[in-house]
Amino acid sequence: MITRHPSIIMDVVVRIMVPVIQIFALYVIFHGHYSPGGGFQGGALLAASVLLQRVVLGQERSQPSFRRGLAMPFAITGILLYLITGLGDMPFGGNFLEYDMLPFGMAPDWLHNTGILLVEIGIAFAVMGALVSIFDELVISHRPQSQTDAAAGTEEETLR
Amino acid sequence: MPIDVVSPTTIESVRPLWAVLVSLIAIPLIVASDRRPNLREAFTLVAAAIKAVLVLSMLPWVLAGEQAVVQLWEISPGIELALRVDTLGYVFAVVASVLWFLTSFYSIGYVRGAGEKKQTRYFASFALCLSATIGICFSANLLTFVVFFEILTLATYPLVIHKETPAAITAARKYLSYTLPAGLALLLAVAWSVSATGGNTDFVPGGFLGATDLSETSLRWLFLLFVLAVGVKAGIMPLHSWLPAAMAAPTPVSALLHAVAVVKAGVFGVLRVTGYVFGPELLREIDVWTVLAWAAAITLTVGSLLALRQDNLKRRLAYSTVAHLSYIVLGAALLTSASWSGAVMHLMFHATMKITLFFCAGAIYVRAHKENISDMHGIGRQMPITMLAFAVGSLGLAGVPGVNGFVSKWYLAVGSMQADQTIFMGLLLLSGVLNAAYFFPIVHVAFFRRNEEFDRFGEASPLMVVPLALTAIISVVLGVAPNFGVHAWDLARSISAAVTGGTS
Amino acid sequence: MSELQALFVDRWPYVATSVLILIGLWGMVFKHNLVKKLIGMNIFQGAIILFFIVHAYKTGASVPVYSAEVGSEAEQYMNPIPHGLMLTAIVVSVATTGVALTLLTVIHRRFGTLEEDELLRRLRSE
Amino acid sequence: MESVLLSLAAEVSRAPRDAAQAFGPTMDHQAPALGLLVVMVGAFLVAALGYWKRRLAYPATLLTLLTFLGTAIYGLERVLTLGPLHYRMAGWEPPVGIELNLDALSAFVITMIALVSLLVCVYAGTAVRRENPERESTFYGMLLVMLLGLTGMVITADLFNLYVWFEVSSLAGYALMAVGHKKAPVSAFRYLLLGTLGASFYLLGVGYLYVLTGSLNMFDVAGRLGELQSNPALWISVVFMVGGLGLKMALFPMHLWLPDAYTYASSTSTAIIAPLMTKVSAYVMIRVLYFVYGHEWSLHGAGGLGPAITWMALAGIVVGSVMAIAQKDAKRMLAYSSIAQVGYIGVGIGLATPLALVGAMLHILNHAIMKSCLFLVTGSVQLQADTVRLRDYTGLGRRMPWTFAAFTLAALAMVGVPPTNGFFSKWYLVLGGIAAGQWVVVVLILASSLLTAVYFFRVLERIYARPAPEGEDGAPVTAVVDPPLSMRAPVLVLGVGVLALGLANAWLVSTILRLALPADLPWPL
Repeated sequence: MITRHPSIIMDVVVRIMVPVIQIFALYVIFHGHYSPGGGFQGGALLAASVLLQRVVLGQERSQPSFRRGLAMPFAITGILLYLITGLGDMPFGGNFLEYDMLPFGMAPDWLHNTGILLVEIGIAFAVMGALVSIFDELVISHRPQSQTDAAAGTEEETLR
Repeated sequence: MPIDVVSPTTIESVRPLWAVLVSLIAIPLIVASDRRPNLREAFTLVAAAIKAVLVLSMLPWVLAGEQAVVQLWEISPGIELALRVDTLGYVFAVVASVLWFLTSFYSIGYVRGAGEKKQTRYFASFALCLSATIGICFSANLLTFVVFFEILTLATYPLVIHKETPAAITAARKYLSYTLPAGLALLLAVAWSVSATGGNTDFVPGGFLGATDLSETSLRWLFLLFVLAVGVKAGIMPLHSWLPAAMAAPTPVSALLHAVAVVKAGVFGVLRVTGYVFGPELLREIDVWTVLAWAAAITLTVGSLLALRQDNLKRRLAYSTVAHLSYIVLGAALLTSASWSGAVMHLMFHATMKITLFFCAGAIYVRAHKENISDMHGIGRQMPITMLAFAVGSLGLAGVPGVNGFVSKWYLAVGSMQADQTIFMGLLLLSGVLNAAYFFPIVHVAFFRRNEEFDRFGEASPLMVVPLALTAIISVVLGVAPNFGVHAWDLARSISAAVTGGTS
Repeated sequence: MSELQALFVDRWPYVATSVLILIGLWGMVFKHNLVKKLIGMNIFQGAIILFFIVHAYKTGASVPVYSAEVGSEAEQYMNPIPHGLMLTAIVVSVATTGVALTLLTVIHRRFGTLEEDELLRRLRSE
Repeated sequence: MESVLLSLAAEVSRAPRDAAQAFGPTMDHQAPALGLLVVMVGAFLVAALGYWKRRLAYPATLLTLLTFLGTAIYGLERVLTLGPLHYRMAGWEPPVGIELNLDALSAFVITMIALVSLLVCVYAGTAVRRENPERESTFYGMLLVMLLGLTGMVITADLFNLYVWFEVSSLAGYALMAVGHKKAPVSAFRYLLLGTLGASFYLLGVGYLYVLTGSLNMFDVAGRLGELQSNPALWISVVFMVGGLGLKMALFPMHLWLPDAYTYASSTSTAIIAPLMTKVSAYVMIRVLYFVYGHEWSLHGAGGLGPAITWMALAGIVVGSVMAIAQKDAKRMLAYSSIAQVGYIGVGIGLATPLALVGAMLHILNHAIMKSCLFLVTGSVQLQADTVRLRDYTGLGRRMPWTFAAFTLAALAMVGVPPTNGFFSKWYLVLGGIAAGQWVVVVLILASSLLTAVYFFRVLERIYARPAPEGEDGAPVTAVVDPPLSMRAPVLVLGVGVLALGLANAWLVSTILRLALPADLPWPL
């Protein structure tokens, strides 16, 4: 579906852009809890950095920097992180996602910041993994259908 | 013997519940023994015997004015699924359960003799019908009544469609297209009553709707709905035409269900509605009893006339049933003590006579494969017992003294005099003549015409002949001594005393 | 100023979102290409997102991020809640679009077309 | 039986209605969130385990749903004992934070979701393995995500959050519906467009409401509507919301997406989507109209939507039934009958009397049970006999006796024969209609069940009273038998459930649904 553009200018631009985007993504993720930003946006930016390579360099040449099979594990790890943080406080009397109750032995405001950071990282991973896998599945259209549905599957998980 | 109106005492007992459940419990056993017909029939017979014994065992209570009550659980907030054995319900229950026992023997002979298929389904549906019928008898309130009434509607469907011929399928469709709307009318009527009374719809002799604040117009509509609802099964014209069509069913079905259980459930419904829901006073006040009485009077006349025209024996019997059901409806509608006694007695007595006739028709069909009267010349010489029983039934239905039909008709006639409605008495007499006109020719051709074709096959199997002889004998015995056995006479008079407040 | 004028002058953002909603609906109903229908749906969703955002706007207020210069008066900031909500709504609409595109690729692979008329013809001939 | 009921009733009456919650580390206080979290974790586990080893997906799903049912029943029991439970997500106080609200109504609907999904899932174990084995883990993942969305919709007390759950469940639903018949993706896409349209209209309604009240919490909004009732914008908001929800609920004339979607989806997907998706939308409609806007305004008063909803629903009943009569495809017939049955719920909502509302709530459960049973039967026939045409159902009653015994029970319930549960839904609707004095509506409700009778008795007649086609040697053309126990058992449980729910309906109504009524519609009997 997508053909590679054999242009050295594009290649070089991508090489410069990708680290910048990724650094920015991390910035967005880490600032999510007290300024605009957060896991969704950061995750989308991370995914964009991968997708840029996919689009410009082509499927094959972009594999080394982020292999296709990595997308799902990324998403799963992200959700796992989110769930552990969210549920982790419940045995200690908190509500779901009430980080103040996490048993980390920190001051409450620090706990709060740490908790939300963990959640944001989780979300970022999940969003990135999901978006990349959707792209991969959509692009490779001549595969068994099950894969396409799997792509649809991961999307909703990002919503959580 | 003077009848005192005693206020009934209530006793807690699960016996009525078992009477309902016994045939229900038999169903899985019947279905499970699909491959072993003898075992299957044994289950049917045992269930029928237990049911009859259970019902008969409650007779002393009923005679003593005690009502057995079973309160199950609520099926709608404030309304319980409850059974109560009052006298009227008991009368119907006795008829249905005892005749089921006889019909079970007859059925076995019939389905084997006629080589019917899917006998398991047949016996299972039959058992379900009987559970529903006994449930109708013992229903303590309107909602319980609706539940069993609709179960009966649906349980009869497989029996009507049993032969699976195009005619049977058409008949079954016709049956549903009459009874399902009737069920909906009943639902609406009951829902209306429930919202008028606030939930308590227990049957009370003399009615309970009088105590509500429904306007006269509403009450008239409500009565119309009730009559439409139960009138279909009771075969009131013009709601009757499913009944002749349903003769497509095997004869035992016609015999028990279309002469006793199903149609009598409709008539029983009429009795319940007029006597126990509205009550004579209220009906006189809102002045609708004449409508019902005229509908019944027209039905019993026209039904008899139509019966004259039928050549098919079962169809003739069906129209005769339509007419005789309306005797009962007329008795109920006249609201006098004698007419109520007559109606209740006719509920029982018509059953014994008409089932005899149907049994005979079935025996002829199984033995000689004849359905039309014009083909039955001389059959009385080959099947003397059968045709003698037939003659007894015919005499009874025509109202000849000595058979029980006379007793109930007598009371109905007295009732119409009590109500100052001579015209109804005239119609009753006319219908009696018509009964004679359509039954006696059958007896005549059976005994006094000759047909070489029938020279040698004799009676049907004893499984069929014994029941039909028994029902004929019962008819005669009750004609001579109406109080014999289950005290039918006393029961009928105590019911009418409770409902109408007078004695007869 | 008449009421109608007031509607268009004072509340023009609402009018604009309504127009966008209608454009989106028009696309969903009258376009025959399934992708164009999808784009119509996206316009529709976008219009609703704009509707929320427009409501949050206050003339002269700052972005809803605390800063000492602006002060601690709530009046000085725009309402952050619609922005937060719409962030989620955008994610939802992205996900919907994703599922829709997936379906469209499957449809295209099976029936070889995304034009509705042609698709219906091929469906009927199945 | 009776003594148990009595003691339960006594317990309920003793419980303080609005129990002051002691927020502490107790299970009681976590009860509202438990079901949601169980499904959430379960969906993740199934996706992750299924990604790792496909065979693990099914047991994980079953375990999740069992736990879900446990938590749902626990939540219901807690609500009946303690009164409505509220839960603050992440500890934020409403109206800022998202609140979960477990009251009798939501606990009832969640229990229904858990019950139906568990039974369908038991069935799915074998069915999916035979229908499309390579997609097993995806299927179960989607299934749980959909259930998660539905549970969220039921339990949240935040109008916007509801939209998010709405879309979560819908998206998973689209994915589930796209699998099946070859045409399934097309109908799924159409459903997606219309479903998104519905959700967007709902969101627009929420937008108006937010502009008017500045709040999204249902209780908060309900409290602030007092002086706004004459504002036309409020009317616009309720119309948008009802329109959007009506679309998802397939309320006539917004039902057009439904027949294709149900017909072409795989039988297992249909069996889970058909009973749940439209019902939960109906629940949300009850929630919004009765608990947020208040029926006095929205249905009777200036809002005045009651008659409109009632008549749309009645039209749906008639049109759905007539269309069902005309169908030759079993699944399509059931799909149209769903439109009709949703109409009964709509009538109950529109009449706005306590009894009619109870009828609608009861029918949410009742119809879910009947319809999943019926769809599972068509699924079994599809797997065993490879057909969905009604013509080919001829004589199957003898070959698949157990399956069709359940079918018969469910069909009778659809027609409304006592003592099945369908009769009692109608019973309460009729009582409610009489209380409202709406005689025309009452008569139409009853008359429409005749139409239902027409198409179900036609099928029953075909199944039982006609001989199966036979080959030349007199042997059956295909040797069709009942499916294996794992597929038969859920169908039978549902079939018996139809009866059990009918007999126990008064218990349901007086212990649960009576408490689920809004405070301004007190129980009359």
